[in-house]
Amino acid sequence: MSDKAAIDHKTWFTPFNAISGTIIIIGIVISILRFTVGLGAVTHLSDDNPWGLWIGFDLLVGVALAAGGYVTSAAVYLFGMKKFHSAVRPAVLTGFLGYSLVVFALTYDVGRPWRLPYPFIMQQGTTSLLFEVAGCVALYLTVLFLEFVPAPLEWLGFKKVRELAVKLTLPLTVLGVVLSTLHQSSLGALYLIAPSKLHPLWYSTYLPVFFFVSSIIAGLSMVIYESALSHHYFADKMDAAHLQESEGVTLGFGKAASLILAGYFTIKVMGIAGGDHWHLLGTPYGLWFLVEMIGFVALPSFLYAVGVRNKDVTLIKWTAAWTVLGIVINRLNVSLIAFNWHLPSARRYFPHWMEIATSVFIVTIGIVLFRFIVTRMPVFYEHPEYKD
Amino acid sequence: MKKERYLFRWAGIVAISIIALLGTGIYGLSKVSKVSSQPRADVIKIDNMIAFGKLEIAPVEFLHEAHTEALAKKNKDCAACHLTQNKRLFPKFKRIADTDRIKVMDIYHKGCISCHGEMNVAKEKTGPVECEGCHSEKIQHVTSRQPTGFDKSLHFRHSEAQENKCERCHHEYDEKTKKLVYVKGKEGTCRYCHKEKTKDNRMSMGLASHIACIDCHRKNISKRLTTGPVTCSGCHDPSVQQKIKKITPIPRMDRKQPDVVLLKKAPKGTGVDTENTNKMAFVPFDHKAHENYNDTCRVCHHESLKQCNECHSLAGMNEGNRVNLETAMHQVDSTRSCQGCHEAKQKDKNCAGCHVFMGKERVKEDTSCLKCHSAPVMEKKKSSNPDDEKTLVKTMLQSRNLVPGTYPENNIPEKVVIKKLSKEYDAVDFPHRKVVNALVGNIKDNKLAGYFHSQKGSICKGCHHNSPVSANPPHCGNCHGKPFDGKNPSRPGILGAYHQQCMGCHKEMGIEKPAGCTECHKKKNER
Amino acid sequence: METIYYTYQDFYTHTKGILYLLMIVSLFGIAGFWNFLTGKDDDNKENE
Amino acid sequence: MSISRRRFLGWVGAAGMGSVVGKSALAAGNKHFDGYHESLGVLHDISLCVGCRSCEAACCKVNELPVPDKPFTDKHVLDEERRTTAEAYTVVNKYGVTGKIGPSFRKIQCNHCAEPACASACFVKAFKKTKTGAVTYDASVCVGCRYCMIACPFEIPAYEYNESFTPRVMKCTMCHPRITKGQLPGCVEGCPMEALTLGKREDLLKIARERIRKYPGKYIDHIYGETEMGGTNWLYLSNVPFSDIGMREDLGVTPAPELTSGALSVVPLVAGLWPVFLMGIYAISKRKEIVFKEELDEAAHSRTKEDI
Repeated sequence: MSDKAAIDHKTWFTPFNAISGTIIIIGIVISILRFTVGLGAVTHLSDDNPWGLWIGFDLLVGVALAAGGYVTSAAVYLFGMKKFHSAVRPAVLTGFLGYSLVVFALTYDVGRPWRLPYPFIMQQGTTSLLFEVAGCVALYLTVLFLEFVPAPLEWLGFKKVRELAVKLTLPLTVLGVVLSTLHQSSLGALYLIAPSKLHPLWYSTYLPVFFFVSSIIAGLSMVIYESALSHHYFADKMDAAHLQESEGVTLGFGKAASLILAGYFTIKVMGIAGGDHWHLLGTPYGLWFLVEMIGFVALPSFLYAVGVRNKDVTLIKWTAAWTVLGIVINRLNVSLIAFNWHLPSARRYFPHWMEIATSVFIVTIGIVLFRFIVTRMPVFYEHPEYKD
Repeated sequence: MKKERYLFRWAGIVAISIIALLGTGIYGLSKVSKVSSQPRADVIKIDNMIAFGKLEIAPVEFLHEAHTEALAKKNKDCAACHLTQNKRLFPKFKRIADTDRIKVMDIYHKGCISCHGEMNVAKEKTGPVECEGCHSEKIQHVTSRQPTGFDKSLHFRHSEAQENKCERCHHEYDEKTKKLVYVKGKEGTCRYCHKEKTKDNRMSMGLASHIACIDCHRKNISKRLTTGPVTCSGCHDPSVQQKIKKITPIPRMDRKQPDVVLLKKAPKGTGVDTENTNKMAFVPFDHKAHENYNDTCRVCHHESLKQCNECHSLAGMNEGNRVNLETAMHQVDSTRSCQGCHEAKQKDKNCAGCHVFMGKERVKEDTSCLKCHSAPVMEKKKSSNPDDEKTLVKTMLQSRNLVPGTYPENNIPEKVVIKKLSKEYDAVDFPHRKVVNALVGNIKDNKLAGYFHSQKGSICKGCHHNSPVSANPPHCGNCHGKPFDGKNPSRPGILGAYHQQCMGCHKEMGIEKPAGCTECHKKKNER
Repeated sequence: METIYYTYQDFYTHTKGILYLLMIVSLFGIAGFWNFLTGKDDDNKENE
Repeated sequence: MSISRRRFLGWVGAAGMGSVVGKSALAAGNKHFDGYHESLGVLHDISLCVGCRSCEAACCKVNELPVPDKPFTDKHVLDEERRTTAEAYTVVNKYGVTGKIGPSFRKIQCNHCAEPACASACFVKAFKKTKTGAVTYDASVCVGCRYCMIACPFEIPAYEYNESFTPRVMKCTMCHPRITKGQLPGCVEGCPMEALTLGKREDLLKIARERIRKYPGKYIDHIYGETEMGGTNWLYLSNVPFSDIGMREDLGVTPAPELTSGALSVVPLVAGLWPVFLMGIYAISKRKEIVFKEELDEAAHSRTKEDI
């Protein structure tokens, strides 16, 4: 991607625009198909596999990877780690975009998207974990919007409104952490109702805890990973403070991620012990579980530690990418790979190419929006008029 | 700094190797282990070490005949692997007893590996010498080994060949002399002493039979006499078992057993039954006939071949495992009791059609009791001659009517038209007389069935159940009026009653026709 | 107005409904209480 | 508008303080719920089923479902294992069971759980356990999230994937409209073998036990559905092991709502205590900051003094 050309506004035809444009056009065509012909035309969803890639990736992975917002704002505003302040806005922006796209993706997946507010206005299915997820995601999206809103307000120059929004920072941060704790864990708890369908190595009564703890890891790793990418592509947008703090953020977050990964590994082992599933480790599913546990939990924990001890920022950045991949694998394992494991292979699910294309389309929209916003609004730098 | 980099390199190597190992593990698991498809009877699992505690390594799958054949080629015989004790070949490998863990293990390892090694040196085809070659978790051969039995036919052939010298096989253990002795007239089954597992000085059935049978057969072979098998498959291969010659009819085994017996509680004075409350009529029993129905005496008697009432008293006693006489004779789920065996016969194809529908109820007043309990109580006549008793029983048994009873042909409706169901389908022309004749024909040579169905109309009860026996039973619809009758929840409606009865009976009797709805009744709109 | 619940599901729906309302109330309540609790801290600081 | 308003008011009303106090006796933590008494169910005697597919035909007719390409009299359909779909609320499958002559047949449909997983999972309360015993579905509120299909341990609900604007979840209703009118469910009425018996669940259990007792050795001594997933209103009696006819015996006896109740019960705790905890941390970190600043000031102060 050649960004300089794009940023210069000299020509619209750049490789980035060409690729993203193509993806978006394909996405729009599929969207039309989806909303006119129905889910059956564009997905491989079936009665046995009611949830496919759009839930497994767009919802579960999307929400986990957008956890950077609450993790960073909590660290800075609640735990008093002021040295990470410059990381807050990019993280909150990613969170906000991430959640918006999750909701956007949901409109594709649910049968009658215009009824999405029904759980709140028509009948409240309060015993459903999904009700809780829906409520928290809706509220948290609002919270993220309010947390991010100072940036566009600064850009647009609405001083007074901005003042009001900034005053809300503390309660919003607290509310954000509460809501995130609830829905990140509840996404895992969604599967608690199906012990007969999810492979016992992944099913555990600790599932909500696993999901919550791994969401912190995902948030931390995403912030590191994203800052690495931003430094590569948007370095010219960053102010001195941001550039200066960046290494500290990477090291600090790497340290936290390493520690939490170790804790996550421990509770996962306890999950196996609790269910007495040791004997399953020798089965093919067990080996796959070990790949996830050793390759994507234990290994990154160790690599982060090595990176932090050596102050090796490059290693930490690569480890962050690896960890993010691990989170993706974990969420797909729970939702697709180890789900319905008892069914014969003919009745198992594999996504339709149009499902994959839609997911790519949504991710692309996210990148384009992110680029649009960071090239215009004060995200990587402090607005000169609003320096404290 | 250097140290750190070193650490990092190692971590990378370890991680990559773990992932690679797991990958190959998955690949390995996906390969299905090869199992030789041909089942054989000589697969022996050598897991003797289990006697000394948990196995440390997988047991060995040993093909006995592969070894006998290989040894035969080298002009070696059983003695190459088996020791002799009391001039008889001992089945265990190169030892008489399992002394201790290390010793037994050494015997196997030395015995097997040395021979395989020698043959390897001689460049001959031979077995493995490394651990995994023998100790494998995977099952490589499917076993077809089936336990073998000594049925009446085989017994007769053996006693004929042994010139009726029972002592050649039968023996008893004399506690005083601590020797095996033979007592004429007290021959029992081997299993009386030889149980499943060796205990004290009693060999297990497996050990005893392998010592006794194979040794005798081998001696006969050396004398060039015709004799029984000495290889595994000779006795244990199911297809070979089929080919064992059967004698028909088998002459009666003679152990001075009675022809007829009057089944009753133990007589007074034997100390078995103290109470004197037996009011039930005694049961005349055709012992000779029942010998023919069964393959071994053990089917009814336990191993000891004692009389029933020696162990089963009216109250139950320890010798009889506290099973009282009534239970011993009537226990339905036992293969030894009279009723258990007779009820099992109802599962025969010719009987199941009707009997499958008959629930097991404890009926208090039923004439069927008297079918067996027909002899008068003779307790009072203390001085009665046992021969009188025998004559009485014989006459009673001979006077039994063993022919199923039916109504005269013209009293049985030839055709019944079932119209009740003609909503979607036409009425059914039910060939009533044909069905009755088929049912009667099925059991006319069956003495047991004949005796229990000798009353006119009892065979009708197969379909016309729950109403008194009569030449004019009520219509089905009289009872099966409506489906899902809340007051009689287990009584089906007319639709269910017909379909359950007709189709259930056909299925149980293995009658394949009619197949499908339209073979009984045509669909209305299909005309 | 006494309602008898025959199924755990119905009973649970009922109690959860109340709990969700209580949760909203508690969030605002705690925020308010925090203000009440720390309200004078800032005054002190300013007074110093 | 009026509907949503009424519903909203209903919700608030139910949560009113008066009702909280009034119901406290019923809300005891260890209360045991027996389900609706006198609720109806169906007993399926698998030993009687002959695989004629009359139930499928009857179900299709009474529920006005689309008629399949292959007629219901076509027995070749039974050669492959099927499941319920949006076009078929019930299907019959054929199973070969070792040690038994001839095939066994099993009818599949919604089991109408006493504590339905679908109802527990639905976030708009579209599923409801009615007092007749049937679990009904209300398409007018359904959003189409399909969590019910994830939740159902019996893999029953199906979805109209090819419907673009009004997709519905489709499943057997136990012919709820018919049984409330006193009629038999379509399949029960259509079964020529009367392998299906409609009755009160309590009675059906008695009948099933009676049959097991009366025909020793014929039936497996277990009534499937008596305890599975907390019990179902559709019960099964079989002469072959349930696992041989594709019925899962590893579902356990825990009712579905209890599987998630543990996780859900933590939600109010998090909402109640998390803010307190977080504000506490904030206060501590702020206090540290102030102390740090004061020390810094003091140091600077003393330094200036020294300088002087």
